[in-house]
Amino acid sequence: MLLLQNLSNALILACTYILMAAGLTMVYGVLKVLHIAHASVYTVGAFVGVLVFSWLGNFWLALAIAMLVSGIFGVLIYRSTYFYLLNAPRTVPLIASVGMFVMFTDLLQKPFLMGAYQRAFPAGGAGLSAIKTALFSFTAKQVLILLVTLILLVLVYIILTRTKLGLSWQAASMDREMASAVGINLNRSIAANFFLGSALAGAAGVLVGVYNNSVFATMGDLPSYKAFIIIVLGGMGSLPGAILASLILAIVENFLVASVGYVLPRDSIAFLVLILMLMFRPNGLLGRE
Amino acid sequence: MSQLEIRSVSHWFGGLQALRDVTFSTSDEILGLIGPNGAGKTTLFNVISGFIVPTRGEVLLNGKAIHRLRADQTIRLGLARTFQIVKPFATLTVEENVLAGLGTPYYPKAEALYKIYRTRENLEKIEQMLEKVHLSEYRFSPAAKLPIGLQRRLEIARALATHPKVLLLDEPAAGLVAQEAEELADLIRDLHSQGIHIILIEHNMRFAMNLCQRIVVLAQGEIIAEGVPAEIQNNEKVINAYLGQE
Amino acid sequence: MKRTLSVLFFALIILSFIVAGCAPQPTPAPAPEQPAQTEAPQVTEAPQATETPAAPEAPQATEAPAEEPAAPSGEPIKIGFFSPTTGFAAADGTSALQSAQLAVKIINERGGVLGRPLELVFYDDAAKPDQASAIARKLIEQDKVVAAISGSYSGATRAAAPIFQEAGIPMLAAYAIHPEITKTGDMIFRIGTLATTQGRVGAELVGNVMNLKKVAILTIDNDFGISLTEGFKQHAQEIGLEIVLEEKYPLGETEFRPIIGKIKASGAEVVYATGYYNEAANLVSQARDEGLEIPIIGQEGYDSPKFIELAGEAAEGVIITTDLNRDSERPMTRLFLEQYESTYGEKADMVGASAFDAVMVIAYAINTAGSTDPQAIAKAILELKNFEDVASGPFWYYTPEREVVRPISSQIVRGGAFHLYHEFTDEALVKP
Amino acid sequence: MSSGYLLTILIFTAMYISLALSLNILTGFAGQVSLGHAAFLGIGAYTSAILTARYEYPFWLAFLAAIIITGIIGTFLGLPSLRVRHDFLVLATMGINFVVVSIFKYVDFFGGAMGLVNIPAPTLFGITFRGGVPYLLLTAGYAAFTLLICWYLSKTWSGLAFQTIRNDEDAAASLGVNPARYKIYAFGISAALAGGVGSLYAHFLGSVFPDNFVFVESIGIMSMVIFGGIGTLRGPIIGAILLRLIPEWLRFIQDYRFTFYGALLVLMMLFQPMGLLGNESWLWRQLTRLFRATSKVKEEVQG
Repeated sequence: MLLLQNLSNALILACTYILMAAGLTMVYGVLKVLHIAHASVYTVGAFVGVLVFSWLGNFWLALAIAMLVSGIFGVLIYRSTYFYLLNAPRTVPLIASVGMFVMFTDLLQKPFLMGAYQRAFPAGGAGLSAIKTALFSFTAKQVLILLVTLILLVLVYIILTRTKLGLSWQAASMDREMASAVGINLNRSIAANFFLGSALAGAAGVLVGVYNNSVFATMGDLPSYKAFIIIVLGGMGSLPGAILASLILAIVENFLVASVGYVLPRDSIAFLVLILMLMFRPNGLLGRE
Repeated sequence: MSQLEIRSVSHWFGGLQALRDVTFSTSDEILGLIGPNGAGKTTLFNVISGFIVPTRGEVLLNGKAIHRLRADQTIRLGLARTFQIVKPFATLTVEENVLAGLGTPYYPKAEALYKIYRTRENLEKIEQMLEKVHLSEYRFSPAAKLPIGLQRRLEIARALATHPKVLLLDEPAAGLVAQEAEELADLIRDLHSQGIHIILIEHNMRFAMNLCQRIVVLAQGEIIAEGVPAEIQNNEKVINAYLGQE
Repeated sequence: MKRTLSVLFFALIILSFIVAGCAPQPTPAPAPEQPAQTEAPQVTEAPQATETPAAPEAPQATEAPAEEPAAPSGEPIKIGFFSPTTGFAAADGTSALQSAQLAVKIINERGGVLGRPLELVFYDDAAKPDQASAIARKLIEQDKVVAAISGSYSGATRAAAPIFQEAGIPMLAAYAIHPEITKTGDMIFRIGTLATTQGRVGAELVGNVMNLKKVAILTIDNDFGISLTEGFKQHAQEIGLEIVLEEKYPLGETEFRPIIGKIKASGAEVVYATGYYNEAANLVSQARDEGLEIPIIGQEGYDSPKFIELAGEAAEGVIITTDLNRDSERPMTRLFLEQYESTYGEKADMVGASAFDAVMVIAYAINTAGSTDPQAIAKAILELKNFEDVASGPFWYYTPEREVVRPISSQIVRGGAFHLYHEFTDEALVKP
Repeated sequence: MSSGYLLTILIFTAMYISLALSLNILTGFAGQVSLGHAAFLGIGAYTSAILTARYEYPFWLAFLAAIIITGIIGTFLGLPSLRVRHDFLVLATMGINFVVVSIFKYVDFFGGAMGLVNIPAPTLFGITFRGGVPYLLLTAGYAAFTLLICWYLSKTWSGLAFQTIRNDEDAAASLGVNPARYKIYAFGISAALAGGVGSLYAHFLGSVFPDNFVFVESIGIMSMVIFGGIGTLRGPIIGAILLRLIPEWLRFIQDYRFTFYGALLVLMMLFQPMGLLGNESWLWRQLTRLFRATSKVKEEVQG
């Protein structure tokens, strides 16, 4: 009874993780950059979502516009920085990314943007209804998270495996030079990758904002590192791996807290799992050799 | 005086067998290791130099088993090597690259933490070595700025600085023009005459045939032929192996 | 087009930065959005308008004359102020700063202090101790402040306190609750109620007001939560409460469902949950979602209109202990709540009230002492009695340990607003 | 001029110079990118704080203990570097930072969230170093000591060995450098030096809290190293000085200084990825050219 309820809650928590990490794992797969500013895209998505929602009152429209804006924002980030740093040592784009994250978080916190305070995102379940069974219940919000996550994942799966674009990303993730040698327009391909990955980050921001009913400028602090734990656990760049890692992490965190309580904060537990796995299975759960 | 024995060495990468029961021995000569792509030549080098522990079999240097030693241990027995894809220390100067080779005896000791490496004595040694490989004029340039051919020579100089008894050269002539290859061959002969036992992997047939005293041919992880260059040139198995690849 | 795009991009950012820089700095124009969702009947009764000046009946209130105050003139009297207006703690830092600025404005409208205008010298410390210690020196040496207020968290406040102590400048910690802060020395005072005291009041509320017995305690993993729980458990033992579950959770936690399951299984009749409004909003919403209907008791960390905004319906019925009685008819409380909302377009919170009161206390002390001598100011604060000119008052008196003694109220959320639930005036209980 | 304020800024700048130099041993010399350096600062601070405030050991003993204990713990925390490289190591060190901070916070021995307070001011030879000039001398002295260690280390065989594993671990191993041994050396030395700063930090502030050592601090230290010029000795020093002082100069824009700071990092990486004074940086080339020109002129004059 309690077990199933815990499991269903963990599933939704996993969905929020999947959303945070899915875009990042795509971007990492192709660019191999520790894109910490991804968390800024997530925050921008949530912010745009809550703005549009408060103007128009329509959640789905808010979600779509938020994804569009964060997609464009992501491409701008790519074109303005990473584009020039592809061949630099790994620390260079990393520090640039940190710089962007610091800058955007600080700017977003200003009164003319998000301000210092948290904002409610009262979209509720966006018209969906709760599921109540004898064994467990999903609130309307949880149904919303689950549904949107599934839809987005199916969409991404189709794009990744059934379109030329998806195949070009796969090629680029194996070997960028080879990919361009076989006639892939690398720039367009990476920009499209960033657009989709960032749109997913925006969707994550919106959904987590709705789920916790709060949107604020520093909300990106959590995904700035949590999303990395997940994509490493999953084997960097592997989407199925990230999904599996999200599920495992959510279940471990949830059950550890439910059984023994907070020995350490959930994020530290996640990092411990990460370190142990790096020591004993350095390529991730589903990583390639 | 050195003798290297490879005894029934087999190695698997996952399900893929890279070496099958390879056995041969070599002492004080210029030995060529040839074979088509994917024959397992570099894997064998990695086994000998301690980068890979073979799944089965053993490697003996002067009668001492070395196949369980790490790379940084085999070098101290006098087994130096170069790499097929050159690995110069890109941010260091040519001089520093070679100096790094002089440190071999110090690295495992606590002395390394306080002994200064840039001594007059060491710098003189470096000067001689750079002259030997004709790199003196590049002494102070960063290794990354050298053209590939010079980087290969730099790697040889770096390996020589460790005072090796056996020198493993992985495709030393790759990417060199004829003139450069000729100079390289002279250098190798010269090293051999100074008592260094040389084993080299080579893709360039003519280069190998001219230089080597004996040749071992690998194909698909197995030794298919062994002998002096003249024998190998006319060995049917060898011809087939190369033709099959083409 | 070598890097033109990137330059363009950053030019855009710098531009927005310049545009923003031109805007009057920390005080935003009243937010353009309509205050639609904030229901009007927030103020329950007593249309006590802003026009009423100071509290006339207060026995020892400021000498602020009831009639026309003369405009302050002369050299301004400087008070130092630091709070985090950037970084993760920006929400609290901004509330504190805005409230302190409001207090200064009100004081200057009433003729200032000793006939001179009051000036707030502000620096952002980003809630970092290294910044706070440098700022403390800057305030003392460069700005020559006569007193200072920390509108920051415990770590930063604790780092600044010894510097003020050594320089002999009084410092008031607005809402930082680490018990060690005031132990630094005789120049360091506190406005907020010590967390252990508030924890005791929490236990009293549960055991003797609500008459419940089985408690589950949730402790947020910082000095605030730990001190609260310590006080709560101490008094709980005295009055015979049964603690059926005790859990610690991290600051910023958003997922309380696993713990809620444990609370349900524990047979608790009430939850005493320490934390701040964002954790609390998630906690109560998730508790109600998961069907946990027992009362949830919070503290001043919840005391922000944001709590009600974020938790929505789930906030209904939540009871907190706090220094700020929003139903109070005391003029200064009304003045603060109303002016804050009309000036900043947001409703005031507890953190703001503490910073506001800190300015009020210093202004009073300077007036009473009749000088800006730091020693005299400190002495005047210690001797203050039944002080009414504060939002979270009245301040009965300061203990020799420089902690304030005053009634503590508990508030319940009803109809989307905090209302008085019970007032604790037993001196033995509310004295630290 | 407010001397105490300036001194406080300088004292922290000196501490961050030592921190940046110590991280530079690990990241600049040995090539192990770590985003967990604040953990070592924290371990040093806690060691010293516990020994003096709780067990009443004298400062100098606690200071030495902070260096040694942090060095030992750093050696162990460096173990992941033997298994993982590059981005994975970055994340592992980030994780170490989180775990160390949460241990400070959740284990009562370390004072938990209440932190450790009443850490006495250092006394050495009967002199009490409370704030001001004496403390600046102490921290500047330590910065000089760190610089000396770094400089000397870069001249030794181990310094050369660090350079080789940063460039290519296989090639290093082929010369007899055991990469594992040298990574552990780098972690140990780097951590020990950071631990000393931790002790100075704790005794200066008089109190330590777990939140003083969070991951964001590690990013700050790494930014200093890279901003100034990674792998050189001058780089981390200049980086620490500028990145500590720029936000103070920028106080006039108060709330916007982190926007500026972030933008500065990005622009730096875009246009001067080797850092302000890195070996290949524009400024360093100009300076060396200038230097060469003047020395040539001198030669001519003398000749």
